[in-house]
Amino acid sequence: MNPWIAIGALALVGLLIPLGMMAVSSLLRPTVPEKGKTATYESGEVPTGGTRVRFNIQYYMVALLFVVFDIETVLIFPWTVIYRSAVSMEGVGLTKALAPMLLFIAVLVIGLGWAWRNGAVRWVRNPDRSQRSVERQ
Amino acid sequence: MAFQLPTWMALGPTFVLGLTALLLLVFDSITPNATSRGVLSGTATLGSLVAVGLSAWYLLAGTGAEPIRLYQNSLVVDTMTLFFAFVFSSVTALVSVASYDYLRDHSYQAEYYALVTLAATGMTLMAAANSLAVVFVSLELASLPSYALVAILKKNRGSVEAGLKYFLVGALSSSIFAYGISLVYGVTGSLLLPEIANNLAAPELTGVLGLGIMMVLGGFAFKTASVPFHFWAPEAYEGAPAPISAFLSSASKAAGFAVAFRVFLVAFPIEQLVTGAAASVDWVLAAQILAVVTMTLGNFAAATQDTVKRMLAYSSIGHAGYVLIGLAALSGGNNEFVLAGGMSHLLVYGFMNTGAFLFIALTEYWSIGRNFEDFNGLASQAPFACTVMTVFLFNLAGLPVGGGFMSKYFLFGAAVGAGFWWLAAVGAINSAVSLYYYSRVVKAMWIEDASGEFDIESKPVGLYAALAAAAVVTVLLLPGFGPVWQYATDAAAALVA
Amino acid sequence: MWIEALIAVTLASAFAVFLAPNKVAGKLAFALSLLPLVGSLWMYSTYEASGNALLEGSELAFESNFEWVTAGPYALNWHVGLDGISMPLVALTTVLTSLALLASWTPIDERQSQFYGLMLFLEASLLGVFSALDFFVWFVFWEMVLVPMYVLIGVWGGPRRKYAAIKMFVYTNIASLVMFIGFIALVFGLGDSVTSLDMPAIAQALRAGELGGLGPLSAGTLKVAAFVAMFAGFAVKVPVVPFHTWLPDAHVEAPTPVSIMLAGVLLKMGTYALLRFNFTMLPKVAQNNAQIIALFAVISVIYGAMLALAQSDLKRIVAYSSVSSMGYVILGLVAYTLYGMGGATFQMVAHGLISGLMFMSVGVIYNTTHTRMVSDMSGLASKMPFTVAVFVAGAFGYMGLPLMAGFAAELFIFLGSFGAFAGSVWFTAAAMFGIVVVAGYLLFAMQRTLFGTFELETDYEVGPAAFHDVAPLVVLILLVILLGVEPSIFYTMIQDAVNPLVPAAGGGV
Amino acid sequence: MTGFVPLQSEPTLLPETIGRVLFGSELAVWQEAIAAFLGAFLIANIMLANAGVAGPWAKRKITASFTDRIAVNRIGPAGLLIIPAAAVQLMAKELIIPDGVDRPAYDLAPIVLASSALVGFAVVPMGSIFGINLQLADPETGAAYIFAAASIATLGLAMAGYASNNKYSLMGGLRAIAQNIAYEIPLVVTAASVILFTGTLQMSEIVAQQAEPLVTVAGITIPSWFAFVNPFAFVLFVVANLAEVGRNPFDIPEAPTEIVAGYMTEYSSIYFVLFYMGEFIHIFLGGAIITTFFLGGPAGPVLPGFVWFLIKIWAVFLFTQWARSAVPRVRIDQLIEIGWKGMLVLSFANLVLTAVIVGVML
Amino acid sequence: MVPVQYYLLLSAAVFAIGVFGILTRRNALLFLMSVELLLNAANINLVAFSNFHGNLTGQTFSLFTLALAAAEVAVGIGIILVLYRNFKDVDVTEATTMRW
Repeated sequence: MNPWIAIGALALVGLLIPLGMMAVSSLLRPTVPEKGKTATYESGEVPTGGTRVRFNIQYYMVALLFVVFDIETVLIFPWTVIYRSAVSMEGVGLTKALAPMLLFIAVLVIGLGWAWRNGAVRWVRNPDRSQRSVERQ
Repeated sequence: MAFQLPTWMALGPTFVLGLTALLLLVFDSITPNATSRGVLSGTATLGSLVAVGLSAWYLLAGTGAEPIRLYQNSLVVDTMTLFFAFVFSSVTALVSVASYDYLRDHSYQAEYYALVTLAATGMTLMAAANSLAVVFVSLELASLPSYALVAILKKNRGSVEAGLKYFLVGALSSSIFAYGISLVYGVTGSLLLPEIANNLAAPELTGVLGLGIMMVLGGFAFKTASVPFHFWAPEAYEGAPAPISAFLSSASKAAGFAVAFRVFLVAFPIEQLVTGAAASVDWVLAAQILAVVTMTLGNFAAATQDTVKRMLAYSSIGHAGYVLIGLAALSGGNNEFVLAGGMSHLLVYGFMNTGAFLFIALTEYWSIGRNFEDFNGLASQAPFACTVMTVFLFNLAGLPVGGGFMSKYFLFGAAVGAGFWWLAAVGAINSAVSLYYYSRVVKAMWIEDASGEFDIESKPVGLYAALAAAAVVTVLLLPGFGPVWQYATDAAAALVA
Repeated sequence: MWIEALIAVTLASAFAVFLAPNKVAGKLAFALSLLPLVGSLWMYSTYEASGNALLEGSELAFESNFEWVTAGPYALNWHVGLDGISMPLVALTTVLTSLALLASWTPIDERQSQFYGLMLFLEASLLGVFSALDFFVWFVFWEMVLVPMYVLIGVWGGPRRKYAAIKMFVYTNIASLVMFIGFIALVFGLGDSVTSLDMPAIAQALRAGELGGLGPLSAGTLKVAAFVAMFAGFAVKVPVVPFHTWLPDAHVEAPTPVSIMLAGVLLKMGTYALLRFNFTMLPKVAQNNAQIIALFAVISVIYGAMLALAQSDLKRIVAYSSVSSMGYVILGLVAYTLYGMGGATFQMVAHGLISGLMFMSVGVIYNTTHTRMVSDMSGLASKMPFTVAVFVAGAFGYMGLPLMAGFAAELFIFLGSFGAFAGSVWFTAAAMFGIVVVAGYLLFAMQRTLFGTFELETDYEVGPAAFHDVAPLVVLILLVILLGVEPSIFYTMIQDAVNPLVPAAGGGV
Repeated sequence: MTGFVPLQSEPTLLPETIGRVLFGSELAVWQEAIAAFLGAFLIANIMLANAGVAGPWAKRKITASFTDRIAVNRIGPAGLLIIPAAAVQLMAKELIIPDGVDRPAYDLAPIVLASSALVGFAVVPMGSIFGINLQLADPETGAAYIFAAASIATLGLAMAGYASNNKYSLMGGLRAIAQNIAYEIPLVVTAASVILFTGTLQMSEIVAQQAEPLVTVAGITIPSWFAFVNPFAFVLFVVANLAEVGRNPFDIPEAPTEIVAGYMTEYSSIYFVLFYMGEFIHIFLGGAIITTFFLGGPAGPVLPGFVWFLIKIWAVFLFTQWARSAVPRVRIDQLIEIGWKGMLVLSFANLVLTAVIVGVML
Repeated sequence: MVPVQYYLLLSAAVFAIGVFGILTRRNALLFLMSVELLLNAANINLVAFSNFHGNLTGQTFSLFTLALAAAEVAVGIGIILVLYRNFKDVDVTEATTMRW
């Protein structure tokens, strides 16, 4: 039996259950429209300004780091799967199985170290570091 | 030789460049606040010079005479690989030296040099790629740092805009390239170039294959700034910091051609696809059309520009058109000659065009304007730099003051020899047009009178050194064209065979 | 090794002058230019060669041949040597350069070191053009000539110098490319029978009829196509009407010494190349189409002369008359007769000297009067009698007065071409009519400007020119007369080199 | 076409068992689908039940015990009837949709969150009870699948935070993303170190390999659960998992004292239920992953496998609740620094060390 | 088993959607998403053909494509961010300090 049929079935069920709960709820619940209810909640105060606030740039830096590193895990995973059999395989051995990945991880770590030292994952920046982005012209 | 280097050392230039990039990042990680321009620029230069030396040594020692196949044949080191590694690392060295001055007040110094050397790593890998997978990965390795480099002047609108446009076209074309690869893979069931050729014997899905090949061609067109993916080039070259323009227009373009030569000749052999009995996918014809359109568009657009940098940018498209002759004249039975013409032109172009852009870098360093008129009378202030620039420009135009003359005429001669005299004729007309716009710069520098005072406070050592080196090599390539041609022919022979 | 030494010394002088301070550049350049001059004279005196450089059985003077680049199946060699055609032109180049340098002292008053350096660089390139026997080496020098010429006109020229310079530059460059494609197509058409771009080898293979087809072109078509391409390419340099339009502009705008070089030597490159390539390598095509080529020549003669007649600028008059004179050369060459070809080659030298003389004297007049307009001046003879006398002598040389070099040359040409074109005498007759026109306009111009009462509105002092201005004129006029009286100085060797080309002399086609 | 049919692990999977009962031994595709659907329904309801017990009741009880209070003791025995009561109460509440929300995303977010947690269970080997193996599917790439499914939740959080048109929600959404992605990599890299031992991504295989005895001390055989084999990885994984499921000390996306309820601020009624329930299922999914990767899956003496499985995931749940009560919340900057500077480096070190040890020991 | 042509059709459709997005949208982020679609179309092909040919080359390569797509996005978003800072917009047609 193809396992993906079962997985698809669970996905379907996983969708149907919330939808079903929503349907039941919509039958049960009252609807009393009122202007005040639909205001944005700001701890009971009158909402000020829009929600599209400017947020810390670090969120973006982290996301960027993640995109790169997460994808690298994609490349690590196949290696972990074959690693044991590769080590014991004729003509491959420990060095040939391990060294490339060590190199790969070393490059990653150098990249991480660089990002670390240059403040990519530092939430609060020292004022003097902002000098670095002053450019000519 | 007393001892034998391990075979993986055949990729020495690539490793050296890659390690240099990592070393630069480590430097920057150790002291992120201190910006020691000398150390950074020196490291990048030294690294690329070592790569130059390695590739030259390998060439001389005949390392690539018998292709060294690595990693299950997905990389191959032959004469062409080393030939282009020499080009890339030379350009990298020149650019690194020149950037010492150009970047004097800029931020992101270490990143800059690291990205340059990383891109160079990708390029050397491109020249060695023998599998479409490696082609794609190395192409991206060369492209991604380039996008960032173009936009590295974060506060400069031109630079950012250039980076954006370069990136957008690049992303688009690389995805088209990937799709093309997937189609080729679908038809042939392999990504290794020789195996693709083997499996082409009876392609059942000719249409799909043709589409795939055209898409792959499109990917190369982007990298080489050829029509139809040339739109980025003028913008990117104009907006980017001038050393980066030099790097992109020389090394990056050469890399695109290197990999295009190998892919098309090895994976899609002419005998099978173009001239064979079951001729189906005439990519040579496509290359012919691209060559003619590219060189004409590039040269005529260059002739109408107001700014020197943009003129050089368009002229670089024109030169891509010339080199495309190397692919376009392939079915004429003079393949070795034609290919070698393209390759040697790329080598010479690497020096002369880099030099020309570095001169632009010098003028930007001096804050001289961008228009032709702004160069008026510059020769009276900076005679050496202007002499050198004149040498580069006349070389680009194909006048015999250096190797540019040789390579261009060898290329045209090869095209004629292959029976494509019309290609050479179109090239000749374009060459004449190019003479017009190149001489405009010469005219401005030497003939026109200065309209105002130049504010030249210093003669930057690094830029001058890079200019001088590029000029000396360019000029020496006229009498010394023999070895270049020899290696280019060897490289081409290995591909054609 | 003498030719290499000649070129190397000239190049080295060029660099030395380039680096010299402005004040001494002129004198230094002149002094250094004497080295190649003496060298070429020495070479002339020890010259020993026979036959045509490109054909079998020739003995070349000062020949040397080294390997340079191997381009695919073709070896490019450094091959230089002199025969009876090139030796006079080499001598002409060195002589004219030295004199032109001398004539530059007065008019060139800024950026001297660059000017004189470029002049010497030009000389080196020209020497290379005339002595190279390998196509690629020849082509390198051929193109190299353009670079100094462009800058010389562009920087030191007249008011419209930029336009003139770029026009010359682009025109001649296109021409070179067309020629290049034509020639290379020929070489590839020869297939395996040649293994180098050596001109003698190619010429001999072509004459032996080993040309095959190339791509879609059959051998016959290829021959004609290549001939046309090469002819068109060289015609621009010569220039032949209708490819001449760059020349008057260049001449008018160029400073006097550059004009001297342009008219005296550069134009000869075109005819020299025509002789070497078209008429030596593809004689059959040339002969089969002799009438058409002769027609071009005659049109050049007449049209050039007519245009000269319509000019009011002295320099323009001389410039257009050059077009006319070069028409004679082509007419003589295409006649394929002993006298025709010999005379044409002799005319190259003679015209080099005479046109140099004319431009130089116009220059001297201009230096003094600051105008070249015929209508502006009259009666110069009373103010600067010596210069005027030389000018008159030169003009008579132009008209082909006996005892002058031009007479001998034109006489040979007419003798050789009369009846050469399938018995048609009309071409020669028409060309002769050109002489009448030349005489007409020169006499007219002289009468207007030189004689009568002096009339010129100018702020400048009009008087006799300086010694260093007049001295080259004297040297030139003496040389012109010497060649007129004793043409055999060059004619013997020319005839020796040309004979193998002429069917009647057993040269065969 | 060979090579891509997954290995059939020995105990028949749940859908097949159902299929055999319903249709016999040879199944057509539609029959398979029906059987799979029934099995999926069963599994989903088991997890829903778990979440239902955990959310309104167990969570409160546990927290109360930690803080020495009494909680939910009014309705039913030990207050257990609070579960249906709360369900009815919440479903019957009015749904308030604030002004300016981005409607499709606002509606989709709770569904995505809830269902993404559910679909992860498709490959979890839950052990058998009454001879029925409660595992829906066992693809070769199970481990990759389960991490993929678990991380879809981040998308739901982002949608909720962005669509709510509320500053708190936006902040919460951003924090949720920053946190999830910061700990995703240590989590996956640590899991990779387990894969180094197993050499397969198939969940049943991973479990099977942990059945081998590791050492026998005084007659007690310690199985080679990876928690014992590689305790370092286990600790890393558990910590990273805490952050993934957003419990203290890593609960800053909700951080009620700072940003009300984070991305859930503007949700009410059934939408809130879905969020709430989804989070709990998510905790159990994390528990299931830990159980499978480090605690020998459903293995255990005497009791049936499924019971052991439940015990283990509830143990993980208990641990999260303990952490919630015992550990103070970190700030966002601390969170990021712990993630990127601590966890990531440690997980890489762990991976390399494991690789070296595995390689040398072989 | 699903015939390989169907996958080809699917990927062609995805590719077409991507191209449509590129041609019609001026928002740089949407452009990026469209490019991702193109790359994923290639991935579909690669995986499908890998299955069809019975070798793993295509699947392996699709992993690389994924990784590169991610790296591309990382660089691209960085550029778009500085674009926004300079031009206050992410409309790709806004940035026109240079003429074409």
